[in-house]
Amino acid sequence: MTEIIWGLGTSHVPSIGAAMDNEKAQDEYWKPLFDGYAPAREWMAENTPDVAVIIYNDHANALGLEMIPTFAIGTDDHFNVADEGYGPRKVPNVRGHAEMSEHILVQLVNDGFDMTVCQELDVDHGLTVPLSVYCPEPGEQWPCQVIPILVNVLQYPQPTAQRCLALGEALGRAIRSFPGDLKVAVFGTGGMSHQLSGARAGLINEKFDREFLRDIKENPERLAALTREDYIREAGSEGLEMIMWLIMRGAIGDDIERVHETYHVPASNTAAALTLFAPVTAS
Amino acid sequence: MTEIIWGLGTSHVPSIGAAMDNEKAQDEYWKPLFDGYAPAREWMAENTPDVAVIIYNDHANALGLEMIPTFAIGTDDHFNVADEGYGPRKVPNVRGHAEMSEHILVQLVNDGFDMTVCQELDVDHGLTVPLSVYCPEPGEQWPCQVIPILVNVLQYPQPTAQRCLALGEALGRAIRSFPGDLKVAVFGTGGMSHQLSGARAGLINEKFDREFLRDIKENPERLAALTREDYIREAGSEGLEMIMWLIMRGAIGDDIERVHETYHVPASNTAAALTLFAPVTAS
Amino acid sequence: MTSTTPIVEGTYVYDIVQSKRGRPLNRLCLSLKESANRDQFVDDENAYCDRFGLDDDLKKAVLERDWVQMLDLGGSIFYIIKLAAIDKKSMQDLGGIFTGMTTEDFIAELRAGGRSFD
Amino acid sequence: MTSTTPIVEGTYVYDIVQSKRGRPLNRLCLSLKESANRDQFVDDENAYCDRFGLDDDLKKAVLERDWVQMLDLGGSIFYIIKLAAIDKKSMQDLGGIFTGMTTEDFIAELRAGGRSFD
Ligand SMILES: [Fe+3]
Ligand SMILES: [Fe+3]
Repeated sequence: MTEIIWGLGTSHVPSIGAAMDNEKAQDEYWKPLFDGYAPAREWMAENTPDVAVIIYNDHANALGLEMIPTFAIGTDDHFNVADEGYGPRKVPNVRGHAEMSEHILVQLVNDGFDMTVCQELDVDHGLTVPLSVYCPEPGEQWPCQVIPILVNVLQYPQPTAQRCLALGEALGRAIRSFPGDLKVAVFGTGGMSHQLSGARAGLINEKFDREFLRDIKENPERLAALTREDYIREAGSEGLEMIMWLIMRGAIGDDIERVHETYHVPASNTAAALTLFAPVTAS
Repeated sequence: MTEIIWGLGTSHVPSIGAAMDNEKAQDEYWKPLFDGYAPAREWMAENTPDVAVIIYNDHANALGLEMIPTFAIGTDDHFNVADEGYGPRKVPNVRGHAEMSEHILVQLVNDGFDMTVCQELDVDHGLTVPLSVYCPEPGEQWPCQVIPILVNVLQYPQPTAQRCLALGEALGRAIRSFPGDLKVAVFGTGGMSHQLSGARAGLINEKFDREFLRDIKENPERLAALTREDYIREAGSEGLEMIMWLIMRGAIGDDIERVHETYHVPASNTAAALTLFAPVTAS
Repeated sequence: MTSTTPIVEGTYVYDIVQSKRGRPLNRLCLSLKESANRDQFVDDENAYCDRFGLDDDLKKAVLERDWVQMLDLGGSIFYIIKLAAIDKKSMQDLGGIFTGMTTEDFIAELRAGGRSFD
Repeated sequence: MTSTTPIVEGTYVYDIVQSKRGRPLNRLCLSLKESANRDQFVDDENAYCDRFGLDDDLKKAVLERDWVQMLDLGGSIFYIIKLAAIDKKSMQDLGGIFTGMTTEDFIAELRAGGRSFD
């Protein structure tokens, strides 16, 4: 049986990627963030998935505003790293898993999720930074195949937090029903609190973030009941991205333990965090 | 209160449009089809909506295969008639209703439908032929504004018939909750049975079609319970389009009467039909 | 292969596996919406196929107008019809080809109520 | 107007009304992903704006680098940042502009834990 071996919630700030790409991870500014990642990285390096399902949003690099899907899935077996305007990040392109993505697509549609199918997709920092958080030095090739799932967080009306949690639950069922015995990791990316524009630019709300970090494990239903307006008011217009963590949480399920957590302010304009969950193995 | 004043189920075969555009409606071949439309057209001409919500599918004219939404809504206030390869049909371009489409979008997303938003859209025969079925001679301007709702019927996995009926019910709630007192018509388009390619090309299944026409009023739940495979096997690979009629049926609700029905074989490769429903007014 | 795509005899059930196989062909056909592209295609079909990255099998099917093969290789009928239009072929002409009939016989069967497969 | 878009003070809640207003600007900004386009833009900003159909208000905002006005007119921050990159402006530079601070002060506030709005 295919199993989900861990779930990672992580910010996907571009400057985290840039810091790694430019070997600044040991700089005074960045060291505390990367030191915070270290225990999770060690644990993940010992628990390597065959496939990573990465829930993220595109930032005007693959999708234009003429057509915005609420939820989309990339079904190709290859995804190029997007050129975000400065040339692509110097990381390997991404290998997909066409069979598993088709399986997930069909199961999700059968479960009443109205997925958009992306047969061609360039993946931006929203996906590649979390991959680098997992695996800072991939060499020639990322250590796992990847299935991208995209969420509209940029344009109102975004999906509700409740809908994201429900999608995650269906995603978990879909992954576990894939024939074979693959090991899968699920990434929920984005956040924490931040706002890039407007008079509240620079907003960071540590209290909200810490409660979110607690409840993403203990009480996801509380987080799912928050409205889009709640997220925007408390966590900033871009902090709303955190709804994507609920998809990961829905997929991995309730019977989990927290392997590691770290919180850091700021990663450029953003509160950055990481939380790593693993299923509690029956004893 | 905004109300739904009628629901129309109609085929959207390109040659029906071409017959009208080339003034062949009185030809021996086409006359029976258009004679069948006449009573419905007269009734609709006396019951004119402000807005038509038209559920249809694009036929490789606006959307490519790189990105296929399950359900999409056009939110612009203007839609050009697509050039399908021979120059656009000589019919007026289509006026949208930006406020109502935004309202419907938000309500549907809040109701857990994962809509894709199309802010720019050329509309093809799937939408304009049904408009011509309603209004054969629009002159300079169509007599109503239009909100396009697109459904993936071309590529498996299409939404299930059950999901289409549920979308229709949510769509009905969304329309009726729009402030003001507009009159809205809902069009479900596509079908009847037909198959364009493969060894079964030319398939027409009158028995299935007639039962569908009966049950779209009497027993939509039976039609919603049919699988995609049932539709493809019975009605042909393109006959599956009939699931779009269930969205119209869900929107208009159960308390309806049949104003008119007609069935004609063939409109080029397709069994063609029309059915017109109106709400039963409380007496 | 774990595809759950329904199998219906005599029928292409177009899915993402087919769609991926036929991407270059469908992209080429979509481009034929524009008359300038149609002219370029007619002018040098071979070069036009190369421009869209058709592999040898797809290119052969296009150049030989092997409509069945195009579908077998992931062409979508809604795309392929745009290529047929260049040859002034109708959907009924293709229907005849798919079923091994003349166009006239195919149309006659449609007018007689369509083809039945009970 | 029946929009249900949440209103949060000091915050752009980007919705389809905003998006429609800013379409030409956002389309222009997206094109700047490609370096050939960046060169053309730098070469003749005015002509480049015309090519993307910017109306007078949008064009003025671009030519004058009025970042607040761009957002007010429906620019999306994720698109506008691609224009800022041409001027070698960072998100922190823009943050300073949006909040009426120097870049240095804006960064200092972030490093001190970010700006709080309880
Ligand atoms: Fe992001
Ligand atoms: Fe159709």
